[in-house]
Amino acid sequence: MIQAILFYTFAAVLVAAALGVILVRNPVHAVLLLILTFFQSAVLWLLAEVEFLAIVLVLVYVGAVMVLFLFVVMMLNINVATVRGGFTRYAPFGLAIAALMVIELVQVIWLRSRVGTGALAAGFQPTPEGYSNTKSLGAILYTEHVYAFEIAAVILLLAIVAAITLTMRKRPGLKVQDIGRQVAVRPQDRIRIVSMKAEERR
Amino acid sequence: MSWTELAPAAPEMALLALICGVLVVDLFIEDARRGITYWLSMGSLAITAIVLLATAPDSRTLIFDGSYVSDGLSLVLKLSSVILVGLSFVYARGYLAQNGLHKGEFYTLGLFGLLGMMIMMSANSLMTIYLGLETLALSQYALVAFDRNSKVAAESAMKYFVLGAIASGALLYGISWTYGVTGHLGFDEIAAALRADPGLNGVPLWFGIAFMIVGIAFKFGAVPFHMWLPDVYHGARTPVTIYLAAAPKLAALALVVRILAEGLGSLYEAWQGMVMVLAVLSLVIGNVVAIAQSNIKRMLGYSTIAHVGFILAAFFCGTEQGYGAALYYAITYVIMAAGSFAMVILLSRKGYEAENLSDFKGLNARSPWFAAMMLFFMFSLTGVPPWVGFFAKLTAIEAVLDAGYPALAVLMVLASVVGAYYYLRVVWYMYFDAPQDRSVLQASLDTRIALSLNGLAVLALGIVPSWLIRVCYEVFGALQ
Amino acid sequence: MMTIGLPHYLTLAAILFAISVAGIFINRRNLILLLMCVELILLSVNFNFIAFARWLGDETGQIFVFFILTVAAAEAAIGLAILVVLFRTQQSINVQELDSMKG
Amino acid sequence: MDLSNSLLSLLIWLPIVGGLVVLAIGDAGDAKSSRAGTMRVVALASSLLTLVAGIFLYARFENGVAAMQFVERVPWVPSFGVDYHLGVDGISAPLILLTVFITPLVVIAGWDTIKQRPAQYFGAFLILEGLMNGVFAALDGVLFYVMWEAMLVPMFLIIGVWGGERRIYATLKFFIYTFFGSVLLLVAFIYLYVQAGDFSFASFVDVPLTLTEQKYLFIAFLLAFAVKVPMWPVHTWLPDAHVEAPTGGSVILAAIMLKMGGYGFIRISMPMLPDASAYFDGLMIALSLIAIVYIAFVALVQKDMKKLIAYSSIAHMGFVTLGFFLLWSILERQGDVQGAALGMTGGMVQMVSHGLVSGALFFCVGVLYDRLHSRQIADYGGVANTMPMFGALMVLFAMANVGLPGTSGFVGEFMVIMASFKASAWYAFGAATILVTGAAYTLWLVKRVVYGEVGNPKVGQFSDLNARELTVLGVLAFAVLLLGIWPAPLVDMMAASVEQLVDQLGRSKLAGL
Amino acid sequence: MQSVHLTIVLAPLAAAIIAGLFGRRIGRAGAHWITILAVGLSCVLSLVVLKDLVLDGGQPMNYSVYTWAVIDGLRMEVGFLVDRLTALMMVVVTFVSLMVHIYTIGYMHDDPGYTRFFSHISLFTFAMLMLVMSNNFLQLFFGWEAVGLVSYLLIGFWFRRESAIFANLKAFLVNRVGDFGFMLGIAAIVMLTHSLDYATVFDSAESIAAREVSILGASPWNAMTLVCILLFIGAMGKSAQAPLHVWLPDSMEGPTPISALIHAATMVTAGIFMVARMSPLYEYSETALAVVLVIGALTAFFMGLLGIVQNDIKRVVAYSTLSQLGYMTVALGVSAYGAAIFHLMTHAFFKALLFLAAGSVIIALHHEQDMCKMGGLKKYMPVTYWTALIGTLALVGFPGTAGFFSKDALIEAVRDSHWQGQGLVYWIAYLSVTLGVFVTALYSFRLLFLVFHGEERIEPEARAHLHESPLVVTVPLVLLAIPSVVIGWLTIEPILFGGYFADSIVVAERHDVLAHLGAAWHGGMQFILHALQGPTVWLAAAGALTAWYVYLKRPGLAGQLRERLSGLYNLLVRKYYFDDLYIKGFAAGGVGIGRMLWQGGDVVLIDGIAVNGTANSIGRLAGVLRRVQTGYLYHYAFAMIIGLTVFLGWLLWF
Repeated sequence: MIQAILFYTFAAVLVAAALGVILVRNPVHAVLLLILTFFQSAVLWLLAEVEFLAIVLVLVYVGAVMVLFLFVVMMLNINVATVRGGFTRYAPFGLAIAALMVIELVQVIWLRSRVGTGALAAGFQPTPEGYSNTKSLGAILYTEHVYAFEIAAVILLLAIVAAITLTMRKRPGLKVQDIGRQVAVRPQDRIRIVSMKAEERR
Repeated sequence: MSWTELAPAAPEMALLALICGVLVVDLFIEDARRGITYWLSMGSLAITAIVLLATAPDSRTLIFDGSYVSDGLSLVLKLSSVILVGLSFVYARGYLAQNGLHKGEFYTLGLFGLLGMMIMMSANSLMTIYLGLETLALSQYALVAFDRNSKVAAESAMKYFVLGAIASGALLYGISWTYGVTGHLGFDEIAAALRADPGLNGVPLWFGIAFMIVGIAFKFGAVPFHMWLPDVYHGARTPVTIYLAAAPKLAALALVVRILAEGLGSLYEAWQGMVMVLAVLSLVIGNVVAIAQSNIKRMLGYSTIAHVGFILAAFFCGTEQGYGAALYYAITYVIMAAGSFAMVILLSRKGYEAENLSDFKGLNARSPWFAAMMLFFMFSLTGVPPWVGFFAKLTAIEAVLDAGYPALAVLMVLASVVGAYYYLRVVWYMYFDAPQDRSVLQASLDTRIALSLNGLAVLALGIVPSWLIRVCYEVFGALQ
Repeated sequence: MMTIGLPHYLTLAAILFAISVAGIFINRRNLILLLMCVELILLSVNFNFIAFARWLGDETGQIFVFFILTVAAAEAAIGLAILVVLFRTQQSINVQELDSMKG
Repeated sequence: MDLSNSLLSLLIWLPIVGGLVVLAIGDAGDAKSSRAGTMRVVALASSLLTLVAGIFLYARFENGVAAMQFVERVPWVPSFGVDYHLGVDGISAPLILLTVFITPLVVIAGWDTIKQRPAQYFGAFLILEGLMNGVFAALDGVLFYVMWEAMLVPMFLIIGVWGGERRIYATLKFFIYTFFGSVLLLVAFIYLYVQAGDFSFASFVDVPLTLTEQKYLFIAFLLAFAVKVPMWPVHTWLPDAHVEAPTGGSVILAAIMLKMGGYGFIRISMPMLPDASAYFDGLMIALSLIAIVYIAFVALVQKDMKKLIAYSSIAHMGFVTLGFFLLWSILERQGDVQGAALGMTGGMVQMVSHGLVSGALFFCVGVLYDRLHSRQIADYGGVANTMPMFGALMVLFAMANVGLPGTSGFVGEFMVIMASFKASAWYAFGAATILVTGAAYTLWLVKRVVYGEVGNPKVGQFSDLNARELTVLGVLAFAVLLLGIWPAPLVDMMAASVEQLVDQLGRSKLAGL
Repeated sequence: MQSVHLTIVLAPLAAAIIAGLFGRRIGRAGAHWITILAVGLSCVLSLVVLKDLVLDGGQPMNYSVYTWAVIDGLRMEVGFLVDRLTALMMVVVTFVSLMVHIYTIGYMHDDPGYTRFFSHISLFTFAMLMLVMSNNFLQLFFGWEAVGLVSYLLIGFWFRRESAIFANLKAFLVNRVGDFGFMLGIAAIVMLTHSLDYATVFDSAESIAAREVSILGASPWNAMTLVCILLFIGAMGKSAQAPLHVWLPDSMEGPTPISALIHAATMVTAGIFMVARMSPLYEYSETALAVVLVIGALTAFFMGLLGIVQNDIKRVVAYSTLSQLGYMTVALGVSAYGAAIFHLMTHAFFKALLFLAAGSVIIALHHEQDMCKMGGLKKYMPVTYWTALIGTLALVGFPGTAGFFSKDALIEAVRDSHWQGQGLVYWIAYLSVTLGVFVTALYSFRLLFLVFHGEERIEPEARAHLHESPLVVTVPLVLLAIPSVVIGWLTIEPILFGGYFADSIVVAERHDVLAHLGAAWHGGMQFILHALQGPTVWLAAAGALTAWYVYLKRPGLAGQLRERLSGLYNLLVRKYYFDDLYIKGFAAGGVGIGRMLWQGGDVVLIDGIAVNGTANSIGRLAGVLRRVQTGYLYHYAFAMIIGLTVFLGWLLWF
């Protein structure tokens, strides 16, 4: 019962926050609402006894990804006024389509499957005594799923390479110190000894 | 788990190691000597190909707890992809150097993409295939935006990225449902579970399939999930377009075959209808809208959509012949597509992108040989014998008729009649019109050689089609 | 209704999915928002996986979520990088201005 | 090695290789260069060598044998049961002979009149020749289709590059029209393959099919072949293509390419789908008669010489299809098939004869066009005053077109009319109207172009045929007369095969189900 | 004998080829010598053949020369059937042809197309011989068309003249209308007998006559009637029977020797010959014979009337030819085939004579053909005058001349042909031929008087050079005049009543009017005396007198009559409006239909709507569909989501 109250409360906030993300006009607010969404999700995941992922979500998303978003929003310094375009003309129709999709999915979930009916709707299986979510995940992550894990690593490497490729640029006129060159400088590079004919005294 | 056990995965491992090597070496190379990176990348591809052939197991082998499979399909697709990626590198080198874009990252990103494709081709679980897909997709996004000074490139990259993310979201959503209903992610296990409990075959699983099909269709560029394709082909720099148009289509084929045919093959009634809708819409829309294009890259983009319709139509049959035909069609199509996009590179020169159809006017007067090559590509794409495109069409239609869908077969050929018009228009510009621009072609020698070989291959495969058909059909055991 | 289980989580995920998708196609303001919607989609997928994993008592689903988070991070990085490139070339991230290619 | 075993391959590949050599030699961008001269000699030599091979074929051909001769069979795409399977019988051999006979003439006719890219011109024609021989020799569905379609490519270029003002419209129309027809042919072939298990024509003939299947397949074949013949109402590409094509292109188009439609009917539609052919024979006859009657009237009002001859071609090709499809009406009317072979042979002879006659007429127009660069009838008049030799030959070919006995044009028409009366007096009535209408449009053309006072000052300065033109027209005139005076060698060649076909058509395929 | 036959046929062909292809090399003299020698050879050999058959008791020969083609058991061959009918025709053809060849040397003396002309007439001789010597329908049709071709070429010989090339086109087309029927007739025969060979077909005549063919509606046709009428349509074309007669007067655009040879003596009689040859068939169909009779009778009378109002000298003779051909057809219609052939022969001589005489006048007046510009030529051209007079007398049937015997026998035959039983048909035929005699005499003497008598209306410059024609012209005139006088007297008995045609013409017993006449035959003198008791001779005399009165005695009367009877006159001058009907009706109608089918059918319906319409609508569709691709990211996403939603809805609700 308490679980239900908690679920509905957090779920309501989650949905509200998500709606806020797509409806507010200020991008900074949107980012902040997204962070709220993630927090709510983490809570709901905890409710489902998925501790490790709940924590990872907060750490990775709120801690890194959303900061990155904020950083970019700030860096690009978008004028809020110029992006007040509002919604597309057919936004109501679009929302109706989205609603239709929800209806379809919900219908499947609740009415047309074994999932939403009978005993199966009774709730998640209880975890065994002394179960550690993190530990059991770790146990299969490096054995059964080592291949996927390696691929994930490759993806991260790729993301690094790609992000650098796209954003790092050498500006031709940029003035940077090249310490190596500074150290390696030789006197003759700097001073030119000009032999001038001595001026005759008159 | 010993190293010898992992031998089937040696190509991927080797490629990853080589990528890292190239990445590191590239750091120490000056811009003027990027050729070294090119040759290293080509060497990596060669080594990968050799390893691929050397370590290919005789029969279907599973490793990594069943998440990696090495079989005939993976071998054929990987080998073709390696060759096509190499081909796109050859086309790219001269062009990039001419346009001041010659950076090592092009090759490393391309190789990363290849790695992603190989992962997909060998994937035996939804998880691996998703990760491979993302590897490929991320490198593609980066490649499209590769020319940082190009407005259209950035725009198309953004479109590609956002739509691609929606598509992979949909795919994931579908995977989650499939996982939820069957309780498994591995294709073998899913297939086994479906066999064990026919009751699983219901609306929830179909929903999962529908979502996955959205992801798959997006990768192919099938209507109505195709809209990124013309813009991206158009906006990306031409070597990137070649890269995108070629090997990733094979990866998409791997995606659809692995998921729908191998994982959910027993449910083909469920996905057949959707695939057919995609196929029919792609055939019609692709061919019709291509007529209205004046930019050759866009036109070829729509043409790709139309050909995807053919591939999906063959696949739709759900028979071994159908899969074999789809594979054969995909392989031959990407060879033609690579060549036809490369013609744009041939005609381009520093600071001038010959991407308008009118740039082809009078090509016969400027270079009869390359006009003939383009003629080969165009007629092959039309499906006129003796070029290979004809046999591709033949196998696809055979599969459709064999499965008992004559109306679809008729639609396929009628769509190709519509398609003939815009391919012929290129030929007409080349042969019947006077050149607007009489400048000498400036493409580099290796591009010319590669293009010639590519064109001749399109002809040779049409005259001696037997072995490739046999290879493609044997992969699926479609030959008695 | 009172026992919280699989259907509830799935429904929540479905709603999230629809919201994020709608977010992509109904607004024409700002590309960053689209990137955030992408994150929301992945979040909804994660909900699904977690729910199914818990329901099935199978941890593979949770592993998948782990990878999705990884990929999402990488995707975010690349998406933002493209966004930066785009902003540099056209000094705007207005979705409506991304129409130089059409037809 | 016995040459007979690879004679057909030689007929196909010799001109193709010759064409590639011609393309490789090139013309150095100048039609007068010595390189272009060498190229021309090579082109002529290849076409003449092919002609020699064709003569050899004729010499070795055994009359009275219904089976395929000179058979070659090598697996090509074994996974689909596709073979490189060649062979000729009395139906295809005459058409191959026609092809190898006409092509050298085309080469000679284009000798110095083609100024622009001559190497590509000759190369295209030689390759085309090989492919056309391939169509007639192929005994495998895929091989047939490959040749059939590939042929469109050189023709597309010939019309498009060397054609007249509206060449692009014409050539696109030509290509799309014929492509439209032939893709359905492909579908039909594959369907048959799915039923039969391999692509050989023999299997297609043997495989049992229901009447419904046969009907659909027949429609597919019909579209493919009817476009090619062309039959009303899918004929409108032909006048445009003919008008815009260069002389050689028109000649090949009229002389040989149209024959492929007729050949398709007799080699493919009828033996493979006997029951559907019986079912649709009324339609086919109706379309043929419409072509004969309707098109003749249309031809009458043409102002462009080539267009007129093109329409005349359509009308004459109506006899071919009419002759082929008489069998069932004859059977119904008189209870046996006596006379059916007459109609079929008539159709076949008409194809060969029309090849010679319409080819010759297009050459004649080409001769005039080279002098005045106009195809309008109104621009000419009184040509006989300055070009008596030409006038005489033109009248001869016109008379052959009219179907005067003693010329080849008569033979086929006579046989078909004789046979059609056996089917129905009204068929014969419709067919025989060509006696009047054909004479009307052809001789009216002659009257306005050849006869009369010199109509245009430039006509007054025409020079008569040069040696090259005289050779071409003279050879054709000889052939036209020879065939008209003594068609027996040609008819005897066909007899056994036609008889076998008639025999076969009497047997329903439904029995095998 | 076979080699003789072959020589007869091939000699003119060889000469034609040599003169045609190498005319320039062998020169004018070479051309006329070679052709004359060849035709002369044919003529002599034809006489040999005739002698062999008639005097030496030779048997008819029927054999094939070579096989043209054999299909389906249908033998198509080239072969000869030489019997007395053939032999007679061969002699007539080669003799008249020889005369014309010789005459041409003079007539065409100044023409640049001299060698071409000789080549053509030699070729004609070949074609005509092929026609008459044929033993099968295929070759008959070959000859039939080949003479048509040469006729076409020769009418248009002066191809610069618009009227000439109009006339030759018209001649060919009208003939083709006849050939259309002829071809169908042959096809019908092939359908009924599966054979083209005369002998085989004739043998199965009885079985043909027993069959019925349903053509239109419920009432079936007798097969033989169908065959015979179809074949006769061909004869109508070639022998210029109404309503397919319109080409013959126009064919006078050709040089006069041609008019004599082709359009009077030989080619136009091919139809008569053909029907006679087919007598074994016609005898089985009285309906067909009745048709033949009526057509012939109408032609004989009404075409003769037209001759009265013509002013062109050649056209008068041409209409006379039409009328005489009508007479021959009438004879066929009453099964008096022998009489038809007999008249054919005599007519060949005297009509050729008349044409050549007319030609002689024409050259003398430098190609002036209008009779209003002649008159009084008798004193300038005595030979021509006297020969023309002989011809005219023969034509009108002056007792004792060739024309008298043949025509009177013919009219007698008609009078006796009561077996027709159909009163109307009989009376039409009989009245036509009888009144026709008057008409014939009227226009013949009108011509004679206008040209040779009365006042001179000659153009002055022509007058200056006026003189008798050279020997090459007059000798053939004389040579033709002789048989015009005597041949009737000499041959009527053997040909008509002596069973001459026993081997080649079949007449059913009840039709055999000639046998009836033959029973009453008591020699030529008796025949003349008998004729004087009948109306025909007197009608002819009345005609001559009328002509004399109107054109010599009261020259103004003709003009008055013309005004008084302007309606009739116009009808005659406009040739019963046949030309208008054909040219403005059929020809213009055909062009109109063609234009309608072309513009309406091909250009608008097929090309405009179906072909280009489809292409254009696909193009427009492409233009519309590409606008869906707006370039906006959110639209793209929206499309994807709609696609997804539709899939989901489909799975869920359908």
